[in-house]
Amino acid sequence: MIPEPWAPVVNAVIYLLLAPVVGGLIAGIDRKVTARMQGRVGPPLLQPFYDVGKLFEKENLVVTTTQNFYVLSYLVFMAVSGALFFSGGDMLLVIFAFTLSHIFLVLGAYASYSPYSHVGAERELIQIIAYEPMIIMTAVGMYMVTTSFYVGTIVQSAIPIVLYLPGVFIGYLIVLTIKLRKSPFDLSTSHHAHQELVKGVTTDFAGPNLAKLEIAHWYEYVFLLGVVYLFFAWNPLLAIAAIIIAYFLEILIDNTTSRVKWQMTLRSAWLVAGTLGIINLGVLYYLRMVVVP
Amino acid sequence: MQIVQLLIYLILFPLIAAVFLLFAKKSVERSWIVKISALAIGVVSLYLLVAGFDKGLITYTISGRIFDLAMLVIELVIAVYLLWLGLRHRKYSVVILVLIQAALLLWFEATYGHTIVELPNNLFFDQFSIIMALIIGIIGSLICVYALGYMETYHEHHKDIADRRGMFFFWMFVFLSAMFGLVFSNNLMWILFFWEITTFCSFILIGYSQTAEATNNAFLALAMNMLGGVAFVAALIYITTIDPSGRLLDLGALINSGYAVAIVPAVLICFAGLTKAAQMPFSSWLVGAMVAPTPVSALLHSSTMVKAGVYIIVRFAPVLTGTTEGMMIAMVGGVTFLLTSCMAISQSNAKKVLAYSTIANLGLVVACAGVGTYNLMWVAILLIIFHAIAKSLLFLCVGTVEHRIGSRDIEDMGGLIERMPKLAIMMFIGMAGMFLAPFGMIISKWAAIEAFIQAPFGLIFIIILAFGGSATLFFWSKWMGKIISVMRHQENLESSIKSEKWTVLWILTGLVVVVALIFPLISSALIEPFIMQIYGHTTRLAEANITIMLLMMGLLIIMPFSMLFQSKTPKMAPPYMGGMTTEGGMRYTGSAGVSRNLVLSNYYLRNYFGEERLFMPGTLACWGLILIAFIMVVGVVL
Amino acid sequence: MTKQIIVPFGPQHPVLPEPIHLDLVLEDERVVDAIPSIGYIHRGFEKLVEKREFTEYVYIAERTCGICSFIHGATYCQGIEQIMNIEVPERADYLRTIWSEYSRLHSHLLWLGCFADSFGFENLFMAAWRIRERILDVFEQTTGGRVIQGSCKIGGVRRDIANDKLTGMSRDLDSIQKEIEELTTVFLNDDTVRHRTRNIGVLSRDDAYHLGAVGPTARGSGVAIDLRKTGYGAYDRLNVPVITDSCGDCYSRCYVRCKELFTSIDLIQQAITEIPDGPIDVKVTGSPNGEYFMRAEQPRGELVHYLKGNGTKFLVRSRIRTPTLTNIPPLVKMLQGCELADVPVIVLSIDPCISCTER
Amino acid sequence: MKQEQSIIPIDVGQLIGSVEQCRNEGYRLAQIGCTKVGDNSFEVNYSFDKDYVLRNLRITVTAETEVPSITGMYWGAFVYENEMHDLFGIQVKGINIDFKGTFIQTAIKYPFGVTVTKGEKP
Amino acid sequence: MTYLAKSPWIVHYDGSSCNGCDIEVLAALTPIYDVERFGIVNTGNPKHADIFLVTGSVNEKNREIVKNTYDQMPEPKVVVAIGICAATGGIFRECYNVMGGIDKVIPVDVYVPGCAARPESIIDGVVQALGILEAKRKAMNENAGAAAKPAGDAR
Amino acid sequence: MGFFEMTKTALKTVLSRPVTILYPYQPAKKTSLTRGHVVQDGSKCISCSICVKKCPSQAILLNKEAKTWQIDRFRCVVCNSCVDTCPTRCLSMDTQYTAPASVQGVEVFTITYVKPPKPEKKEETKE
Ligand code: SF4
Ligand code: SF4
Ligand code: SF4
Ligand code: SF4
Ligand code: SF4
Ligand code: SF4
Ligand code: SF4
Ligand code: SF4
Repeated sequence: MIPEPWAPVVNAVIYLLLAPVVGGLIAGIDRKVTARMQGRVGPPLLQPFYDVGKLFEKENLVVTTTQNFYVLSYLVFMAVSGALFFSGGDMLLVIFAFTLSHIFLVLGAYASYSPYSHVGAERELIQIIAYEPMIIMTAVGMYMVTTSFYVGTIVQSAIPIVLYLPGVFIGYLIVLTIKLRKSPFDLSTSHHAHQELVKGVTTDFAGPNLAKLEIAHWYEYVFLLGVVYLFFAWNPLLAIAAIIIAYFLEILIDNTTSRVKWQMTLRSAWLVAGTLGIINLGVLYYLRMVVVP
Repeated sequence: MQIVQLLIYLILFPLIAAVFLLFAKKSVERSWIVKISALAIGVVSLYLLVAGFDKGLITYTISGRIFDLAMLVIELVIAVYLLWLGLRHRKYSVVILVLIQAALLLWFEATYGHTIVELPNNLFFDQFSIIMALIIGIIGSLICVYALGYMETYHEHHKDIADRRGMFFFWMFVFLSAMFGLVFSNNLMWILFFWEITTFCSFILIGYSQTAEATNNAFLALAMNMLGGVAFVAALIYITTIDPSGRLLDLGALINSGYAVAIVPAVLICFAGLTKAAQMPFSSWLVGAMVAPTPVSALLHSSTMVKAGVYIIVRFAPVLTGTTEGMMIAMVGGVTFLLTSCMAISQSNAKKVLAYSTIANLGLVVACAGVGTYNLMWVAILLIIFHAIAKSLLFLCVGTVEHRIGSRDIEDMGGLIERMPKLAIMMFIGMAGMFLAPFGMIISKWAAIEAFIQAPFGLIFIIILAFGGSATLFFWSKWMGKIISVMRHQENLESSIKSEKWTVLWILTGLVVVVALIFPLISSALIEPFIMQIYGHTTRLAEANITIMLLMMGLLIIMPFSMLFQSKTPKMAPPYMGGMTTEGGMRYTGSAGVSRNLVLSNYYLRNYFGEERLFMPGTLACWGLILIAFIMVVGVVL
Repeated sequence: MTKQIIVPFGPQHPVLPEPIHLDLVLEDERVVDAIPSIGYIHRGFEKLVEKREFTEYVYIAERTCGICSFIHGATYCQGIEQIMNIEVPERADYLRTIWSEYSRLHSHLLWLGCFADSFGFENLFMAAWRIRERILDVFEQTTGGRVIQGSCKIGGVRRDIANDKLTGMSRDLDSIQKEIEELTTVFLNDDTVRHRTRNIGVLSRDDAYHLGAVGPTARGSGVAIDLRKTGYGAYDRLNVPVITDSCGDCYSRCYVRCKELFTSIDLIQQAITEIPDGPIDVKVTGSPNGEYFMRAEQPRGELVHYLKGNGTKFLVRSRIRTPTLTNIPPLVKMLQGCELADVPVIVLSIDPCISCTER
Repeated sequence: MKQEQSIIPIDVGQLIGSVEQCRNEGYRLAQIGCTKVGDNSFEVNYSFDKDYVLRNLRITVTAETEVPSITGMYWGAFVYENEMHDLFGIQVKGINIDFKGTFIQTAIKYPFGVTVTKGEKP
Repeated sequence: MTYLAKSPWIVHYDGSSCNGCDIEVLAALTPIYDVERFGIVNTGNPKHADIFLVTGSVNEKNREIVKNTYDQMPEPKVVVAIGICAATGGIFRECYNVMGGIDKVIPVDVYVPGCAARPESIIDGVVQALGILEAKRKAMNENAGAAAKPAGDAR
Repeated sequence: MGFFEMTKTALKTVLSRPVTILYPYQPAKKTSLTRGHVVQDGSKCISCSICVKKCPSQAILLNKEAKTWQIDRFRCVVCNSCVDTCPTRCLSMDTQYTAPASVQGVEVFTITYVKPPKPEKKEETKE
């Protein structure tokens, strides 16, 4: 399964080093494109890096020192889950580590006992439960197509996964919308001001802590888009194109919808998971279990 | 020492201790008896592990005609007592059930009493029994020790409740004895006997406070468990009608006798298991049982007695594998898991949350056992272990907190990290054990997904797991969030907690972590041989993944130390309040000049996940599934 | 057993560019209680009438609010003119009307933007404000100020608009109208927008009337009050349709404002066609003696300037009752039982202008 | 063009009755406003509108007079009545939502209770 | 290399302004002016902000709010008073409830005159504030290097 | 279909040029009427004080002895009132707004106007 013993480790290290750069660039492009969609010039491409640099220059203002711990854990486990993913690890394990990191974020928000963080944390949790089933189904779907949970194996499979998993792919795009904190699902925090929750989960983080959150987001972007890659893994060029298109689509959706409420988020995410996801997997399952043997 | 002696010792010793406790009037005496017996039981269970883990299945013969008789007598005495109680409290459903069961038993004894030959193997023992024995022996005795302190405070708080602690500990130890009996018995008649004893203990202990609510809930639990009991008796009758010699009353023999013979009793007994494990149509009794003192909830209603329900289903899993009946039972478990996980979201009573979570996890075990492939069995057993430890820790933590803050409502546990830091950390670990990687339950969930995907119709369960799992995530996280939120100006309430409680809590906390660390060892030493012996092949987790899990665990353990290396003391500021001035941390002057305290409660989403919404559909669905299973069985009979 | 969350909503809050405070009491996200608290902007400038001559007070009246500054100025002037029985030249009336309607355009566009922002539709906010800049350009070209125009005075207006400029404005409006059409389609037809506005903050017709709702808040509930119908300024010579809708929810209020954008454009076009040539002001002598309740239709509804003079240069009382003040009781009713996420939407749906509310 | 309006002076005692009559005739409350007209003497105008006709009930009170609240008939009147109290110091009895002097907080109490002439600071 | 000047995040509070200046602040965010070109983001949250934009004057009720908001901003931070109301109380200076400019409550670093201040003017003001922000950062670092002074005494 | 009503607009905008004025690299929007700041021509001021009286925010201070006319730009609401009322038209409105500053201050203009010798009117202007 693992050809050269060091390849996974190398991949993981490359991810750990490069993902923030790539993620930051993605964020920069995102802001630029968004601005253009609004008829604005927008910030410089490297703006996200300036922002994070700036935040590290600032004072670390906290409500409670435990926040630092949660934020650091969030960052570390986000990096770990991404590194696991890029080293070809078990998808399920990656997902669990991913969830773990988010729980730390939520806990960080809870820790401050502030009304806005608190509501943000609750909403973040609602978001997590909204996308979690779909993300597990994504892993399961990949397994059904490639008979492996290992990213390393999936990525080497010559099967055009997306053709087998169209429903799951659409479901995953919804997960992506939620995870990229894009409208209509930017419930718990948003990149824009003017939200009823101020900044939701991130309200009571400042300076370096906020910077760490931002870096964690970058790690997250790269990981999430890495999953998109898996769907098209049989053709790397196509996969890159798919990532670009998918991301552009996300920006477009962000710019053409209003934020929905949590009920709607939960309902639509579960509905998609419960219909498209299940039907897609069901058909596959049927084919695999009943037709093939 | 011979293993059989250990088994008998484990069954009888608690009984003896119980009798002593009944007569110990002073609390010092009681305290010593409990502690010493707990130690003795714990040590012997451990010794059993050392002595027996490599032995495989062993059976023993206890020449037991006299036992049988004694059992019958005790059962009848209990029946009479219950009849009397039932009539007194006008619980006619109980009366009817008692009558039916007693009638069936008597008729059974009359008809087959003479035809049944003495079974060669009354007692048996394999790795699964060791696991169960360890849970009962270690966790059970820890809880008993904990109960010493707990009951003392309990009676200080509730002056109106009659202090019947002697009786309390008596039944606790009787229960331990019955549990050991249950897991060591190979004779179905014996199993039934111990089964009924646990039901009875549970009934008595739920009703401990003798309030109206407690009594009602005790009767509810009794009625539902008796329903299972009736099914159990029916199974025995069916078995003996097939083979009047009663050779099939041997558990092992029955299981090995094949689908045609075993499926009917299997379904009946599994039905009994469902009632005991509080699966969906019967889930309400366990929720109601939360009125019992917390050690009871921890012992009977999460880590052991309800586990007897799934224990028996796991035992019968080989019969169920691949059958529609098995599928139906698994579905009951699945539906229960999904719905009770969701319902837990809507609860703010900590014990109810724990109860729902318990039901959910038992549901998962049932689902695994019902489908019954070898890797699912592996998962089922793993689940039983992890759940027992983490859940008993949580129950005991909640009990302790309740005594300090006078409430078992999660909303009142805000800022526990400030008020009771150590306890909060324990609860944190306990909860992490329930739903976070890389702790126990998530390992099981992971393995379950990987196992289900290879099982027939496993997809259904994966989907259930995906949705139910996320619901689990929600209610645990928000509770966790509650206890770790830092509200300033809180005083520490921890100092008055007794040292014996601390010991128990620390041990359990340690167990949660340690077992997650050494589970590969447990798996290879106990679970895998057991599965191997039944199925001929077994599961193993990939090495690489285990390493990664261990690394994550290591990280998790190190992370908190990062707090020691904060370079500068950061500047503190009050939370963002829209610019409002807060005094003393959490007060502010709001509209109309009213001074308000900041209150932050969790979400309960009652409109979506409330009991009112989900209970009925779940009950109907599960009755439907059970009915299908029964219809199939009737088909077999005819 | 209730599990409540208390959220001190505002006064410093990004969704509220102007400070008010709400003590939100939530269960999950459902608002069970929303008690407003105002007074963060109270300056007390009504009392400045005792220190400023009534002619200078125009500048203060204009600064009641930066959004429909012009209408405040004009209403004040008209009130004084009524007391002093000044007949304003017709061209001045028309110019006032044209500027008033531009104010309404600018205000409604601004509101649409803020409203879009309240439900997290940033692009729509940007789009609305993009169009709004074109209106502000007209203001700057004709009055020299973007938001505080300062072009009204007692007895007329301070600046004329050349006729060819008027034709240019008319042409410009045609293209603005197209952009507005595109914009309002999104507000009225987009599903995600409708999800956030339909059946949210419902105000029944009865409540709207008796709680004193005015402007689009009232008209969205089917109460046809539009003070332009009283015919001040040049409105008596123009055709003013009153837009109403009967649902009484946020969508209806949005609908009314969207449609009013078109009526405003239409009114300006009418006025530009009909405007007569002539002087733009008359000379004012003497001081006001008497009292008058001058009422006008602001973008947010009925505005009352109560003015009382005693024959000196200093008024006895200027009492400004602004639409938002009277829309607060309906707002309190609307907020009951909504969701947290709806709070900003509902609050904005009355188009609150706190600065004028508190003066 | 003059807008139709009338001012009807009434006694404090008649207030409730007259307001009730307005309500019954289908008037809506347009505003309540005070004016200081002399030392410790205030005019309070209750303005009602129906079909663009403004009817003003006027009572003249002192700061000590207890004015009954009309929130029983017009629920929304509380904003004006609180304002009346906070800015003028007029006591209003029985407001449904009584902010108890915190509706509008001012640096000086009842600022409109005093008259200032040009130049001097209040 | 300083990032502070490249990523000034703002929080805006409306003291007791007439809205004129507020909407101009908002307008500065919109396409025609687009202050995001300079990396300026309207965070709406003092804890994330570097620059505090205040419009309007301070009065009885909002001076606490202004102060709290300022206090919740992490150092280094600057205050820009927008419009003459925020500078001196402006045309409302003499009102009984107006205490005067923002500097009555918190230290102001840049005053942007105008009534209402034009968006261009606001941009100029913010740009000018960036220099001060940078100077404050230097001072802060030196302070931190020199002696562990209690935080928040930059005033 | 009510979904994605905005899509067309968004796509159109993304393909067209941004409307942003690149201030300060491009000049600010301005018109000939734009009210920027008041300037005084000291050579024409007759120290009549009308502007002082008519200024609604009392931004102007006239010191007849020192012969200075000063304006506080942090008080001036740029309302044009003084410009409108000045009898000698020595005040005018420049279209350039006042620059932001870190310290407030007043701007002082010296009055250089010398009264043309018209002996009879001398005393009255002083009042
Ligand atoms: S904490 Fe409350 S419920 Fe628990 S024992 Fe004490 S009084 Fe009873
Ligand atoms: S409501 Fe008042 S302040 Fe607001 S825009 Fe209208 S007139 Fe101006
Ligand atoms: S009913 Fe309401 S939520 Fe549903 S589509 Fe229509 S407007 Fe949207
Ligand atoms: S006319 Fe009004 S009330 Fe009727 S459906 Fe349309 S919006 Fe609703
Ligand atoms: S609603 Fe009020 S604060 Fe918001 S933009 Fe409009 S006028 Fe400004
Ligand atoms: S400076 Fe002028 S425009 Fe700005 S808030 Fe003050 S009065 Fe309004
Ligand atoms: S422009 Fe207006 S405020 Fe400024 S000095 Fe002249 S009169 Fe005064
Ligand atoms: S500037 Fe004009 S108005 Fe002012 S004092 Fe000089 S001449 Fe008179």
